[in-house]
Amino acid sequence: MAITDISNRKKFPANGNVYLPNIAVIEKIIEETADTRTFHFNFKDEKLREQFTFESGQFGEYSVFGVGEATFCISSSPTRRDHLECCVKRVGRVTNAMHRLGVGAEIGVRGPYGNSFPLDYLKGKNLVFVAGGIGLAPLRSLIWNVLDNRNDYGNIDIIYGARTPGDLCFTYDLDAWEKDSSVKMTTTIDREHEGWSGRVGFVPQVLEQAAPSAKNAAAIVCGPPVMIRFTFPVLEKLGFTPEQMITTLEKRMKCGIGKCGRCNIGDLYVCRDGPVFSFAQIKDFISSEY
Amino acid sequence: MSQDAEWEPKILGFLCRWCSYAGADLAGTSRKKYPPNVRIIKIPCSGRVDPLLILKALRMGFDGVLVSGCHPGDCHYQTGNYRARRRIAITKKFLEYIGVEPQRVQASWVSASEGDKWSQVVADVTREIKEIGPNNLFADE
Amino acid sequence: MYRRKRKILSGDNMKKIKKKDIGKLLSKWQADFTVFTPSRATGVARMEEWDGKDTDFLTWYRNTVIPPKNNILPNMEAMFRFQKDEAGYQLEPVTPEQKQIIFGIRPCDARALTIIDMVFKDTYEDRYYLTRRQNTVLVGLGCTNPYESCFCTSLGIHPAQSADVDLMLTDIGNELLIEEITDKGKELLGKSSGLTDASSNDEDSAKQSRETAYQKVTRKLDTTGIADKLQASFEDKDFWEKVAAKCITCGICTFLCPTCYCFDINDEISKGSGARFRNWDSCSFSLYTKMPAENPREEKWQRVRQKVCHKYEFYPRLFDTIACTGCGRCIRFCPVNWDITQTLESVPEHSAV
Amino acid sequence: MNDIESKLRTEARNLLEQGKVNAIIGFAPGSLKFTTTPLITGDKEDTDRLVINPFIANNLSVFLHEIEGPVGIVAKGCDARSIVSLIQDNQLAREDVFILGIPCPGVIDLRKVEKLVGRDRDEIDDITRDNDRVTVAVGGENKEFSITEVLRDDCLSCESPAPKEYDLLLGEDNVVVGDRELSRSHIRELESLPPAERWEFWKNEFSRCIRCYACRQVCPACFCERCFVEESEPQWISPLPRWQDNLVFQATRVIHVAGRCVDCGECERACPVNIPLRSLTGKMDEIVEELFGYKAGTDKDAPPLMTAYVPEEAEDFIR
Repeated sequence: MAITDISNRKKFPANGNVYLPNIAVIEKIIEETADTRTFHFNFKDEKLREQFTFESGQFGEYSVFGVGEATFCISSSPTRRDHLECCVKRVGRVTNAMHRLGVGAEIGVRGPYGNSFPLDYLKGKNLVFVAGGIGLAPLRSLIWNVLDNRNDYGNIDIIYGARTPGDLCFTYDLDAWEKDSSVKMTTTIDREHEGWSGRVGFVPQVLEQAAPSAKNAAAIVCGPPVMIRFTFPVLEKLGFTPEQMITTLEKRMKCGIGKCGRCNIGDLYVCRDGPVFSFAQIKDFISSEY
Repeated sequence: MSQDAEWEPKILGFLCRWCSYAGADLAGTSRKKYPPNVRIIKIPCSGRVDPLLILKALRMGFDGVLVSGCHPGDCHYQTGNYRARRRIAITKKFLEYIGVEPQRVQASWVSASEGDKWSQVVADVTREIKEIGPNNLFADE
Repeated sequence: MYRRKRKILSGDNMKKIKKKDIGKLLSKWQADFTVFTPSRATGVARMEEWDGKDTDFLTWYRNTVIPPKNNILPNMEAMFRFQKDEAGYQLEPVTPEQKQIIFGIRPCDARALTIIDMVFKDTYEDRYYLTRRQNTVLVGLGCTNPYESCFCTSLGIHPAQSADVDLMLTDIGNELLIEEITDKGKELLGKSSGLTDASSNDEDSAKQSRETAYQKVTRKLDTTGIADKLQASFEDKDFWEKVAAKCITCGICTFLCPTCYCFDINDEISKGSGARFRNWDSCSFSLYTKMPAENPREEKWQRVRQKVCHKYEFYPRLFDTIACTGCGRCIRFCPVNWDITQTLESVPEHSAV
Repeated sequence: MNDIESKLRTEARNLLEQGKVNAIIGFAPGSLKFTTTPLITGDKEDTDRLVINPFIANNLSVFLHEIEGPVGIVAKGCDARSIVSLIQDNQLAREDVFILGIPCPGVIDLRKVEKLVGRDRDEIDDITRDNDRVTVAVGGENKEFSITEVLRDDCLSCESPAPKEYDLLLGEDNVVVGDRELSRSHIRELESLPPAERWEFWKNEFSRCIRCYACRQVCPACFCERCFVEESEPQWISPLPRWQDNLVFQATRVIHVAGRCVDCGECERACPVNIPLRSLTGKMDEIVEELFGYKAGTDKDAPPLMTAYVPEEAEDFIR
């Protein structure tokens, strides 16, 4: 599996100038947590709306004109074409500006960029999704993608955690997956919290207890770097090979297309060669630059 | 140009909340008449005024900046206005050296009871800045 | 090592021009092009629009401080303008249309453009860079007096020969010998005046002049196996900390580097309309990779490592060429005399990974 | 090898051997002609590479915050003033630094030499100094200059070439070879211009600024963990290298280091595009001295300029 193969990469379908965003309109805003919102949006140009395709795991560059651009994954599933979604945590200049926007506001969107989760490789396998906090956003695209093609995959385990109940994103999805008998859903929070009767414990620990089998399985991991760092050893203990562990990385990006230079880990550019990597590809770098 | 006659300076005022802001408030409630050219930003203390704020205001195109705080000895935080005094002194001198008209950087001590003084300060500052004309320092030809 | 095949030119199409006629030639070219020449008019040596008179640079010019990449990838350029009206945002791309000649570019800096072409062509074409590049004719001028900090010959570059330009000039005393390197150069030559045919004597003196220049580049760097050595030393924190100790993490080496192409993207707005720009950025700055919660290159040794490895390990792996041309600017202008050749020579031998 | 140099090597070695310092910061020979390079080392063998010559340009105190003390540092007069200033600002504890004071005879300004002989530094064969005369050998010819023609401007106006604050002074407190007026002549020249022309001058100068931030990075007084130019919420100045923002950056920087700037001149030397930054910092030093009688880096027990006040201070500019 060559996750970083860029030869068949889908290119931005518009106007030949990769830096020129397309205008999209915000259609709905969901308050996920105190500092995180999901934006539902659609391209203004009807034709583009139809032409635009992407795959789970890809990302876009989002503009608030006059403020700048920021990178977010597309958190909706390509199997649900009604609109696109991105999930934005308020952390800086552009994300603050995004949060100031209301329904009907226009943003710029470039993309889709980057590679995607290797569906061909995942098909027929048991899937273990491990996510923390806003790290569920990219996995969510894949989870819905998989659920919409449920017969193509084996067992599905989802382990999702956040610091507090208030930090859990996509609770409407969590409810839906909870109810889905074909999914084994585990939600956890880091520490005891008033009013929380569910699972308590850090994601890697909960994963270790859940102990999903590595046989014919793949683990897809996304969350804060510290969670990812502790999750890989647990997966290794459970018998997952580095090739069976897949993650999607976050780096500071500007161009999204391998030019501006900042998102590299060694000679891999997260925007161009990723953001989806197998642990086998990044394990040499994981201690120092990741 | 005829526009010049109509031109009114835009002045940014940084007013300490304890004295000058209250003084300006008093000027308002006692219906003093004075020019409307100063846009006011309330700050906790004149000691809060980083020279960067003054430069930023000029860069943004304000024609002048006015920092106003409590009289010496009256600072709510004991020494904030003394520190402001040093900062404004060097900023003013330095900006003058690089070619900024000294009138563009102004300072005053106005207490909470000095509504009259506030209206006078604003009138004087506005007049002085009007005399030197618009801030074209950062304009690109 | 990356090399371009040199076109073999037969002697009889070689031309030459008297140095005193260069002004006339540049004037002629100005009819069709914006002509850039080395200039100190702004207070620092760089490629500036020719003023129509001054050809003094033929005597003082060794190389510019600001590399000619600035004329293809400017330190600040507008990418598009935007405006908001009742119908929403309207975007208007800015296209670099100016046809330009860079007169006097050195072989190292011309190679640098060939090198960074690769990244701007890769996967997604960068219209801004590539359009400027297509609209630019490079007229190379061979070095006669390389700096003490130059080490181009160690990177397979000849200080007075180049296949990376369109026309190549060689100093033969009172005249400059002109070689056609590309069709673009040939076309430009067709629009030229004041040229005479070069004799075989001229070619001999050109050869001599080139040879002398080559010998003058005395700083040497052995690049054999450097990528593998760097890879093996990547995790050698002690080494990198030692190498980075005196670095003050300013942006001089990267901004003045002819192959450093990294950029930032920023918006400017006033009263509802504005523009998006890109401007040079540097891996020396900690903000460059800073994310809200983490920074993969927070420490300066990590940033120094990135700079060195990008040029001598990552770029060769991606594009089969070292992203350094030995122009020596990073050594010459470094406030602490951080010397990349010393760093590369001191990379420890680790067993291969 | 001169006396001071050999003494320095012995002392530096002793400090490391006796465990009195974790590291030595000094100068080693540079890789280019007439340059030295900072040497930061904990290895006593490296002390044999320490040099003292007329090209010890860097203000080494800029490295102090990076190394866990105690650290031995080679300090010229200006470097020692920076150290004092850092102590005043609580950036450094006196006991964490062992100052190896160098009575500095002045540092030669290579840009001045280049200008005088019309050649680049690497084309010059030799520069030798004999008291007040400097001989530059270039193209088989010896050119003689007076020391005041080739010393850095900041050296010309230096009032304490030998450190006042030190743990060990290597050599005699030397005579000041100064020409304060000469070193400030550019400032006087600018002051004689009308305001609009002064502004025009700086506008032109900052039009070529590339925002490499070398001026800030070489400056020991610029010790903020995060500089205002890097703030993004709010963004105080545009990251684009426009002359307007370049000028606001530099003007603010100069004001921010008022009372901390010891006139080491490093910002100007580091600037790759030749902006005469010392004509800004030097003026600020004058302002500070004129208004408050304050000289940066001269009294480690004095409060920093901007935290102090005298109630009766002049305030004729305040309404």
